[in-house]
Amino acid sequence: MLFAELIYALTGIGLFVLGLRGTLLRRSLLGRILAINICGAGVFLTLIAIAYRGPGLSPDPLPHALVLTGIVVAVSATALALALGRRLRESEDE
Amino acid sequence: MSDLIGLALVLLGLTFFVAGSIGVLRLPDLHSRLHALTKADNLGLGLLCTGLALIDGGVLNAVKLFLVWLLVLAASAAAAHMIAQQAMRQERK
Amino acid sequence: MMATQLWQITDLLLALLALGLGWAAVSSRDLKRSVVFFIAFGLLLAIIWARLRAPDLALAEAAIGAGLSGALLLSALRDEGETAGVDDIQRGPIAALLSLLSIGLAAALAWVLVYTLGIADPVRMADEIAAQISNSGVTNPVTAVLLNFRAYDTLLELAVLLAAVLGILALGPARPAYRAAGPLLDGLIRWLVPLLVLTAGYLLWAGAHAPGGAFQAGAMLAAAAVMLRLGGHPGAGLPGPPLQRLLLTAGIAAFALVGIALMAAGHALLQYPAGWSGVLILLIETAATLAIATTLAMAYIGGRPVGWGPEAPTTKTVHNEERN
Amino acid sequence: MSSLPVWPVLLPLSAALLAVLWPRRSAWIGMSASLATLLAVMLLVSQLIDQGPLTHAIGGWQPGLGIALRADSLAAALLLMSSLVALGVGWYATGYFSSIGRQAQFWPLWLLLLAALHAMFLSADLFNLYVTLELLGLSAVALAALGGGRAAVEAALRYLTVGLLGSMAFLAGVALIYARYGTLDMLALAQAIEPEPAAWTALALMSAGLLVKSALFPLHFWLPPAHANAPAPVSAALSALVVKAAVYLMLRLWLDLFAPALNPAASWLLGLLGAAAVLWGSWNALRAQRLKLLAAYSTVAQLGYLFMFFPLLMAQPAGAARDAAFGALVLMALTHGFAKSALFLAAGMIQQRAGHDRIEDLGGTARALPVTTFTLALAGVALIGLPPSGAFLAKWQLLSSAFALGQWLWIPVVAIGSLMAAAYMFRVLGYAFGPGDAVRHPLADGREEIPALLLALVATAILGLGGALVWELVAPGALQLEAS
Repeated sequence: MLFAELIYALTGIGLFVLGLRGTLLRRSLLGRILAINICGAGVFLTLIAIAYRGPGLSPDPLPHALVLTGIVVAVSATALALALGRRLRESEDE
Repeated sequence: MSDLIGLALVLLGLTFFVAGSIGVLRLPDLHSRLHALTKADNLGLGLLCTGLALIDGGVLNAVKLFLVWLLVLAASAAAAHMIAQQAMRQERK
Repeated sequence: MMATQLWQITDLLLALLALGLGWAAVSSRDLKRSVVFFIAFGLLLAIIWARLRAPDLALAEAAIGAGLSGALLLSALRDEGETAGVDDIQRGPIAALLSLLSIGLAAALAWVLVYTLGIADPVRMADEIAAQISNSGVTNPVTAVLLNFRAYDTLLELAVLLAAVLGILALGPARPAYRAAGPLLDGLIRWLVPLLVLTAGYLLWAGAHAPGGAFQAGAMLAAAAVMLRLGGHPGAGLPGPPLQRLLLTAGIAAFALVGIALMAAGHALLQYPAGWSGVLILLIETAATLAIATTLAMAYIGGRPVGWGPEAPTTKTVHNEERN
Repeated sequence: MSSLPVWPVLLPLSAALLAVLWPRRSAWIGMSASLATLLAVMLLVSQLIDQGPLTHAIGGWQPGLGIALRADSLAAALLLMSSLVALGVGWYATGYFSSIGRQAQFWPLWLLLLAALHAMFLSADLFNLYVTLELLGLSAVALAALGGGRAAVEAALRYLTVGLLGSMAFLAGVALIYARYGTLDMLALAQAIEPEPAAWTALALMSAGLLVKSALFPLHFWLPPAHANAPAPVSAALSALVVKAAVYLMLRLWLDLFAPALNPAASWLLGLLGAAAVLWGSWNALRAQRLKLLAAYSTVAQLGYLFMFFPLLMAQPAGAARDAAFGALVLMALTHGFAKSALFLAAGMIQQRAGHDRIEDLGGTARALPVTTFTLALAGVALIGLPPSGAFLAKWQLLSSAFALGQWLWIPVVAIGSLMAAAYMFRVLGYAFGPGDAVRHPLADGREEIPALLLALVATAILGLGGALVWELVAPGALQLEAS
């Protein structure tokens, strides 16, 4: 087990839990969206950490592709959530 | 030899970044903070890019690094201008 | 020896900084601060991707994770106006209990992960991908996975993007435009937009053999659109609605048409014939780049542009069933 | 290699594109695609009956490196249900959404949702499942918000955040599986997974994510507002199909993939939560003031029954008894799918005609909308579990398995749950048949009433009388991924 792999994988877990807790504790939509994104980033970091195989070997490209997919999915969800939030505010003003 | 000079330039560049960051934290008002940040970062990045180009040695990468510096320069000038403008608008209110 | 230790110190610093920024973003009561911390977190993540030898991700994260998400969040903050700012974060015994549970969960997950990495085989899929990459039509392994080995995931991912933007379009008209930019910003935009388009073209082309590809290129184009909109162009440089519809669907359409054509020729879905992989991948990626760029740009605009096809009645006059 | 598994995904997906391109023709495109999809599913089922499970390796790559689609009998049964329900719901929607603008908003999202569902039923790859979950989630949220009203948007937002958290937990489990076993292909994983911390933790994470999405008590809080405030065709699809998708994945994980790594006792937790869901959901349905809210709480309760099957299935060795219980579970899920979609469509009908869906003010509905009221009654028969509905057979089998295994606890729950279901359905019918003039605009156009009625008939009569066929299709070999 490599030092870097271990450190970043554990950091990923930390971010995952941090995001989870934040989503449950925050009240505002924007804060929740941020927290969910951090939560996802934690999972991504763990995946990329286990793909890393040291300076001599090229890393495992499969998790890289998965995380790239995940990043795009995350931004889609963020955009939809923010648009829903805006619609909600407008309907409160009406 | 060029490696050593390059390294020295990189380190010098980094001290400018540190100075700029301290400036942002310590200076009293927005305008002087902006001044510290943009001046120090632009100069710091210039030194950093030059240093990296020397260490790398290739011409193509040197051109790329120069372009990076140019882009950041343009962006930070525009950003600083807009922040200052907005601040002035708010002060006038 | 010295170098190893330096790397370890760097890793520790980056990891701690990531945790610190993540913490600051989720626990700051001031939402403006949260968003700024989040953008910084995204940029730091891009550095970490580069450190872990994932340059494709570093590009995508900087452009999408930090850049576009950041732009979306900042616009949302602006829309909320003066009321935005302070978030009510739950406190008290429930929050304390939740924090305690979080610590327990993190510890349990960490133990399982360390234990698992101790016994797992670190080769995983890497060798098989390396063995087959010469048959994939490209030499960048990440592109090979995204556009060939697991192209079906990418197809469905484009559908996710489409679903999100259709949902946004259904919610209402576009956000009001920004006021026209001053001469300085205008000059910068004039200068940057062509550069971004050029970079997008390069990334699309380079994706076959170097870091880059449809997603990074699409994000660059979308960034150009965001710049244009911020500079006071309400349409963000997009073409008219009929063409927008075509562009939104272009990525999935290219996938589907190539897939169906290949099946008609007796292949499996998306089984590229030998020698054709490179060309077909570039074709699909070009269409996907345009689709991704249009989708992200329209998501940023945040609603139906003027002249977007048959209008649904507004909320006030809708069916009875929607009034509760 | 069969190319049939591709079409149930590709047809609705391509149609979604066409519906975006030709918004004025979207209803026509959508209905043609729904018919074509049903046809493709029927071909798939007939080939499956002849040849056993079908596989399609996408890109021609071997699974693991690539992604395979796989249609076994469980997947086929659910595909059949979803394409039939989709046809009924789509037919109804052509009349329900009055303006072309609404139609043009509904159809592309609806077709994407259908593609996501079918992709999920057919996927044999864990990460691909994550992508289908997200596609399903985002299109469902967008559809739920189509009403645009305050309550609908608020419910959709909560639905979205909860769903995203669920997906993240699922993805974390997938990451752990890949870290340990080095593959995402479910056939290979079924061989490789062992009883060890990585497998247990991954299952816990993925199950937590899926339980949120399948709204198992006490994680059901998001479901009633989202399902009750969406436009009626969307509510029907959400309740009948979308929550079922998460239950389907739970089945795959617990009974197929992780079965060798599990202690059967772990499934008691699911069973107990299921029992609580039956009681809690039924109680709230009984107290609901609005018909659509009643239908949504009834979904919470009916999902509970499905989870009560888990401890029964896990406690039995492979064999005829277990196959029978499994067949009953599938029959229960199918019956609920048809009955609940019919109930929501009928409720939408009443809401449109009466201007509201307050149960106590529904007097006179039976006179003005006889076919719709009959549909309500038929759906009620299936939800209560009276003969000849499919649910009757399923509950019967549930009880007899519980007797045989000595798991006495489930017996009173089934009895009480059924009585409560009878109470809440008869309450609605009582008001509907009572005096009053709730519905002032009698029906001019019959096409909206027919699909709901047909769906209810499938639930009550066809699945009940033809239950044996479902059994035969589903039972043998459905639970042996590794053996096939």
